[in-house]
Amino acid sequence: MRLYEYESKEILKEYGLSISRGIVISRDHPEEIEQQDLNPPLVLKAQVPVGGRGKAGGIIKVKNVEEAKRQLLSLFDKNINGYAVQKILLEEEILADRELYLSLSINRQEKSYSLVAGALGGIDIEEIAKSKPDTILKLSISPLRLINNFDVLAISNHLSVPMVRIDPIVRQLFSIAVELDAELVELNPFVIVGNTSVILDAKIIIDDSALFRHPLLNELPPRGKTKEEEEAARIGLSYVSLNGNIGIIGNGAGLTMATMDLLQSKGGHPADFLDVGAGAKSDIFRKSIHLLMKNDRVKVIFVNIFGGLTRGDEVAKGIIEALGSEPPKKPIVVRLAGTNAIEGGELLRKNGVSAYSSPLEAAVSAVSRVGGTP
Amino acid sequence: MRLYEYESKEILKEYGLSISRGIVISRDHPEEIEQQDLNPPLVLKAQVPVGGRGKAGGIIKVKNVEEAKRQLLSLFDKNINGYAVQKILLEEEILADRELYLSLSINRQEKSYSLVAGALGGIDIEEIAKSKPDTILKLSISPLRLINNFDVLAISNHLSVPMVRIDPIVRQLFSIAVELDAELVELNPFVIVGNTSVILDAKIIIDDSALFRHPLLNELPPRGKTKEEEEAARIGLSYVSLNGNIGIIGNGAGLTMATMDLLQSKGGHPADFLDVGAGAKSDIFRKSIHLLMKNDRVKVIFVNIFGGLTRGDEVAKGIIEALGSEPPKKPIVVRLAGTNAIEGGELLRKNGVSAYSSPLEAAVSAVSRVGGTP
Amino acid sequence: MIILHKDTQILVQGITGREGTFHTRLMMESGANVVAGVTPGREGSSVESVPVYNTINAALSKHPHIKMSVVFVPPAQCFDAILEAIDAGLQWVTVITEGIPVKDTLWLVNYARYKGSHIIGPNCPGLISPGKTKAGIMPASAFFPGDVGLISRSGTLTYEVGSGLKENGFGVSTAVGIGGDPIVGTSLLEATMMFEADSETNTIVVLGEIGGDMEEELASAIKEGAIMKPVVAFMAGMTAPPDKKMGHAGAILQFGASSAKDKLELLVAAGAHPARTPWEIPDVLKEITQNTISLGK
Amino acid sequence: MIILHKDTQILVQGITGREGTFHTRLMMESGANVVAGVTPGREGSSVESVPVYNTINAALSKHPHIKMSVVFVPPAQCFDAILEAIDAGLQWVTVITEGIPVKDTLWLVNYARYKGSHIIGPNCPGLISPGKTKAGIMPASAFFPGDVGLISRSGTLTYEVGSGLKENGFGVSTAVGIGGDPIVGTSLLEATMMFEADSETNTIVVLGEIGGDMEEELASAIKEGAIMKPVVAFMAGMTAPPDKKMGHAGAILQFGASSAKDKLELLVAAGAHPARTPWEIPDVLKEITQNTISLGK
Repeated sequence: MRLYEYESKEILKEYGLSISRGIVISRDHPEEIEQQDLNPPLVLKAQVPVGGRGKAGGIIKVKNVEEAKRQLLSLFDKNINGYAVQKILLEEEILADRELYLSLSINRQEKSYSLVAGALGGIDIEEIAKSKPDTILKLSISPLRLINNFDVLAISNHLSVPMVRIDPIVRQLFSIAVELDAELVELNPFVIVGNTSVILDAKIIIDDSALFRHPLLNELPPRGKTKEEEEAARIGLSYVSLNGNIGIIGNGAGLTMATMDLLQSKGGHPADFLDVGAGAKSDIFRKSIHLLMKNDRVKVIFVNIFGGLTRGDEVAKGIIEALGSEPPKKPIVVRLAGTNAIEGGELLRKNGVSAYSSPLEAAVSAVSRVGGTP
Repeated sequence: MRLYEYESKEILKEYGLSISRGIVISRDHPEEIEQQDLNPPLVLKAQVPVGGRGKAGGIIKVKNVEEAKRQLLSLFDKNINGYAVQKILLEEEILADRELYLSLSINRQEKSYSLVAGALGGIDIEEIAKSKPDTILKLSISPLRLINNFDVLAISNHLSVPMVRIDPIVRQLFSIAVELDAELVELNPFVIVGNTSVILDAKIIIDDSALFRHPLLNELPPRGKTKEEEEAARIGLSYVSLNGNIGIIGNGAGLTMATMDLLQSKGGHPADFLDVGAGAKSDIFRKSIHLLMKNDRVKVIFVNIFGGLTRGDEVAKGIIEALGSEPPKKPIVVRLAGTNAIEGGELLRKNGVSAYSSPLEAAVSAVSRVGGTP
Repeated sequence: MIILHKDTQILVQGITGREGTFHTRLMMESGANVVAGVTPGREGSSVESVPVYNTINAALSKHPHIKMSVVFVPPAQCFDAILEAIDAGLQWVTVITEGIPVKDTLWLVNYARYKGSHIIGPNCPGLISPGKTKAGIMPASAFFPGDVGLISRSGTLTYEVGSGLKENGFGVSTAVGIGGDPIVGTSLLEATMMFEADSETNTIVVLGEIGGDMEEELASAIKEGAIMKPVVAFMAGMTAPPDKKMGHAGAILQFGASSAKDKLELLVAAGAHPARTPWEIPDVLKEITQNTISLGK
Repeated sequence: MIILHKDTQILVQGITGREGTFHTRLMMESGANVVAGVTPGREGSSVESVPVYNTINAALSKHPHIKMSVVFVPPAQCFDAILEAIDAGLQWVTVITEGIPVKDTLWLVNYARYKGSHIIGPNCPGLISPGKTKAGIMPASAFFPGDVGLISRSGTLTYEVGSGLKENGFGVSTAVGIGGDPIVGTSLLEATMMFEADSETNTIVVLGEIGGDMEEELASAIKEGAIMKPVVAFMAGMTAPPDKKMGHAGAILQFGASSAKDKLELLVAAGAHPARTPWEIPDVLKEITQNTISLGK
């Protein structure tokens, strides 16, 4: 789960790090801006769980409070890279000669933590890593150990920031990552102003699998891009919105992705990725069908199941329950194989739904229903 | 550094573990017993940094306070395995059906921590390990990890003590060992009384090399067996009292031990082990000679130096400074080899001290001076 | 076959749980030599006539030849369970559980290396050597014995492909699911190297997906000549959008990482045979087999 | 010779300290190829014309072939310094420093194993291959080149024995001090095995002492035939009282552990040749050499 900037900064503050002064204003209560006691110049920052908001107009610098009030409402009206703006962070603008970068993340390749320091902060680190690799220092740190002096020293040397200034930041970065199960803690940028370092922007991504250990974080609302994503998250489905018009339900992430790829290769356009997981019962299928039925973008529903733990008869039961006595609002194409596929297929046919055993035939059928050219 | 029982128990209490109620009474202030508000029966325990005090009469059970007062002074007069009794711990006696054993120590062989649980506590663990090995469970725990549930479960099963009761003890044992750099934390015995576990006796040995990290422990007075040992500790020498009459000064632990062995093989009896360490200057030799001069048990002093970092001229200078203008109260036999041995030997001879280059000849000479038969 | 022999002694952690009990029965039906189970507090009972112990060490004292543990315990208890298996000296720990915090896996995978133990998974279906043995949850009916080594980052897709092979007359020596998490104990390359060394495996099928760079690592090894057997590769997620987790915690196309298309192209450039969909794999294998036969003539 | 070759590149940690500077000079005078030093904050300076860097990685970027670090930093900084050397991928870390907390060493020795690095010491004099190279503080004048492999838990005693060998016409291939602490990175057995495999070593001299059970481990290996070269053994501490640390943190005769006498008897029973004092060792070697010659006839 990617935390919003203001949530990330609250955590940094709890860990004793300095952040810019500011207040958070909700979409529904723009009058909250009246409570500010900040010193101009100020900056308005749209709180969206996605990168590149600066380029998308999500950051607005203002000279005074009056200007901030004017810009506030127009920023709430914007759509930033697909996300509506629910909250805006109004902060004092901090000017510094040098903007620096620091992050701690999990390195899949080396099976370690990666501590990355960049002498040029404030911009996309991957781009800098390509264009000016010398400005980036990457340390690989085994999870069996903690941060040590020599790590901090290497960063101090690389960024030309005294040990005493950088040491607490590096150590707290590590503490946050370990204690909160963060996949990424990124400070970009942070600046050195006199004797203190101030973090201007921060991004924390918490491991979804570890949320059970962090009740406060676990209670934060889901932050999907679309209404369906938020609803799917509440049902507990693994769901991603896509731009096409064929709704997909699969079991297993690999099979569901392969189904997307298959549809595309037959000229279709997936409207979603929906993985019911292993051993799903009929109620999960019923809810999944309901979700796609409600989605106006979806013109046909394609269910592709290879039964292992998942039983074909449960798939069929769920579909039949979802359809109810009414004729289906949208065509449903089902492909069943594996455990109890035959029983499931018969059950479906009795209820007027045809089931394929070949995924290719099923895919061609689904694409043809939306007028695609297979 | 081996902590006294009452010091160890203070630490256990800080870590939230239950110990018997009691007070500590100093040798110089036996009236401190008046401050007690304990419930009889009671037990008086001599605080000595050595095992086997029970057999040596260091533990006295009493029915009431009057009896405790009577026994207190007689216990202060005792010598427990070579140690004078400086403090006595007066405690409420706790009776329980089963006495249990638990310890955490550093396992040299496996390069790990050893967690040992014994179903028969209160007695010498090594003896039990030989006579009733089935009552002992020994777990080897890598220093790269912490105590986990399965470790505690194994101990819970072995001791037939519920997880909830044993879990805090095992985890705190580990915390104490790691946080205080303990070589050994031993609870022997602890008992289960109703819903709580109470530790009746405890022994903690702190790694001498780690005392710099623990200022409070580092300030505790040295706890040598003899006056010389305490004085040597203050000078910073590596010194052990022995029962013989030939005082030994060597450089390097191995060479000094080998010198002891050599003297013994020639019929002599070492009065001490004194290792000046590597690269000692003249003042260390001067202080070492002074220490042995003051020791009435020492009849002859044998200095055996192979110079590497240690220079023969520094050895000679130290000896000459120690002797001063007076003729030596005790004969000194010196063997010098290695760095600047020739210079040192000449310097000594000029000042009337003969220096050998052969350690065997020197040893024979030293033994003959105390009337030994080489 | 790789990793297990027909008679390798297997232990099941979490054997008294619903999944543990169910799959212990299926594993034994598939030939697995399950000799012990572990569930704390349940020592003395038995599941499918397999004795249950409180701890792995207690199980080992009765069954000293256990080589692998199969872990079915819930995510929150997995750290403890896997560490127990590693510290008990088991050579293999196959972790079926999905949803283990990645921090736990990261630590355990490194600790296992230090202890000389190997983790398969987590979030994986385990492995099956059809007709011989099985450790995990793969449906035995989807596989037929043969000479194809099958490696996958995904569970259901493995069954789908195994089943497709079977329908087309191909069998597998071993099918192994390495797991869908960001950090897994056994990589695609490590599994491929085991098949390369296995005398009963003649071709290798790799089912990769977006996320991480195990496929890139495999491509480098093929390019360097470390793998001489023919490799057929399919990459799931050609149409996956960036920065979204596609079901698997590890299936996420991040900025700077290779897309499924990039991965497949790298593998093909290194000499692997591409399959555009999982259902094409039997055809690709037929082509390879024919070429091999005609070369053999 | 073991561990180092004549030209092995060596780095000195704590090179700008008094001991570090002094011994860097002596090491180089003994042939050591010291190519870099590390002292945080002193990058850009040089010691005995050896360039100084802030970190080991900085040194490695200029001198990528460094194989060993020799550590002269104070005990409180050693944990950091040794960990840095291990994580930088150095194969050997020779730790001269005395007084490192045993908890630190315990952790580091295990971590080194996981990283594939080897610690010698701590609290050791390092090693010397006379006339070729030296890493540590052994006085070069005490040793002469030859075919005796010398292993010791004690510094000064090593010089004493080396000197005695030299006076009696014996030289050493390598003399290595493994350190006097309770936990050391390289055991007596590990050092002995290296000499066993070394073509330039014909006999092995082991200077053991009370404390721990490295000598027992060595005796078992000799008994099992893992060491075929003649081993001469001396054990210091025959007259040491129980439960007292004899200078070395690790030299303590604890209840239940073997005495020096026990250790020597075990080694002799396994086939080693005993020396009752360090000064007898040349005589024992002469006897072995004569027997070998007469057998050779």
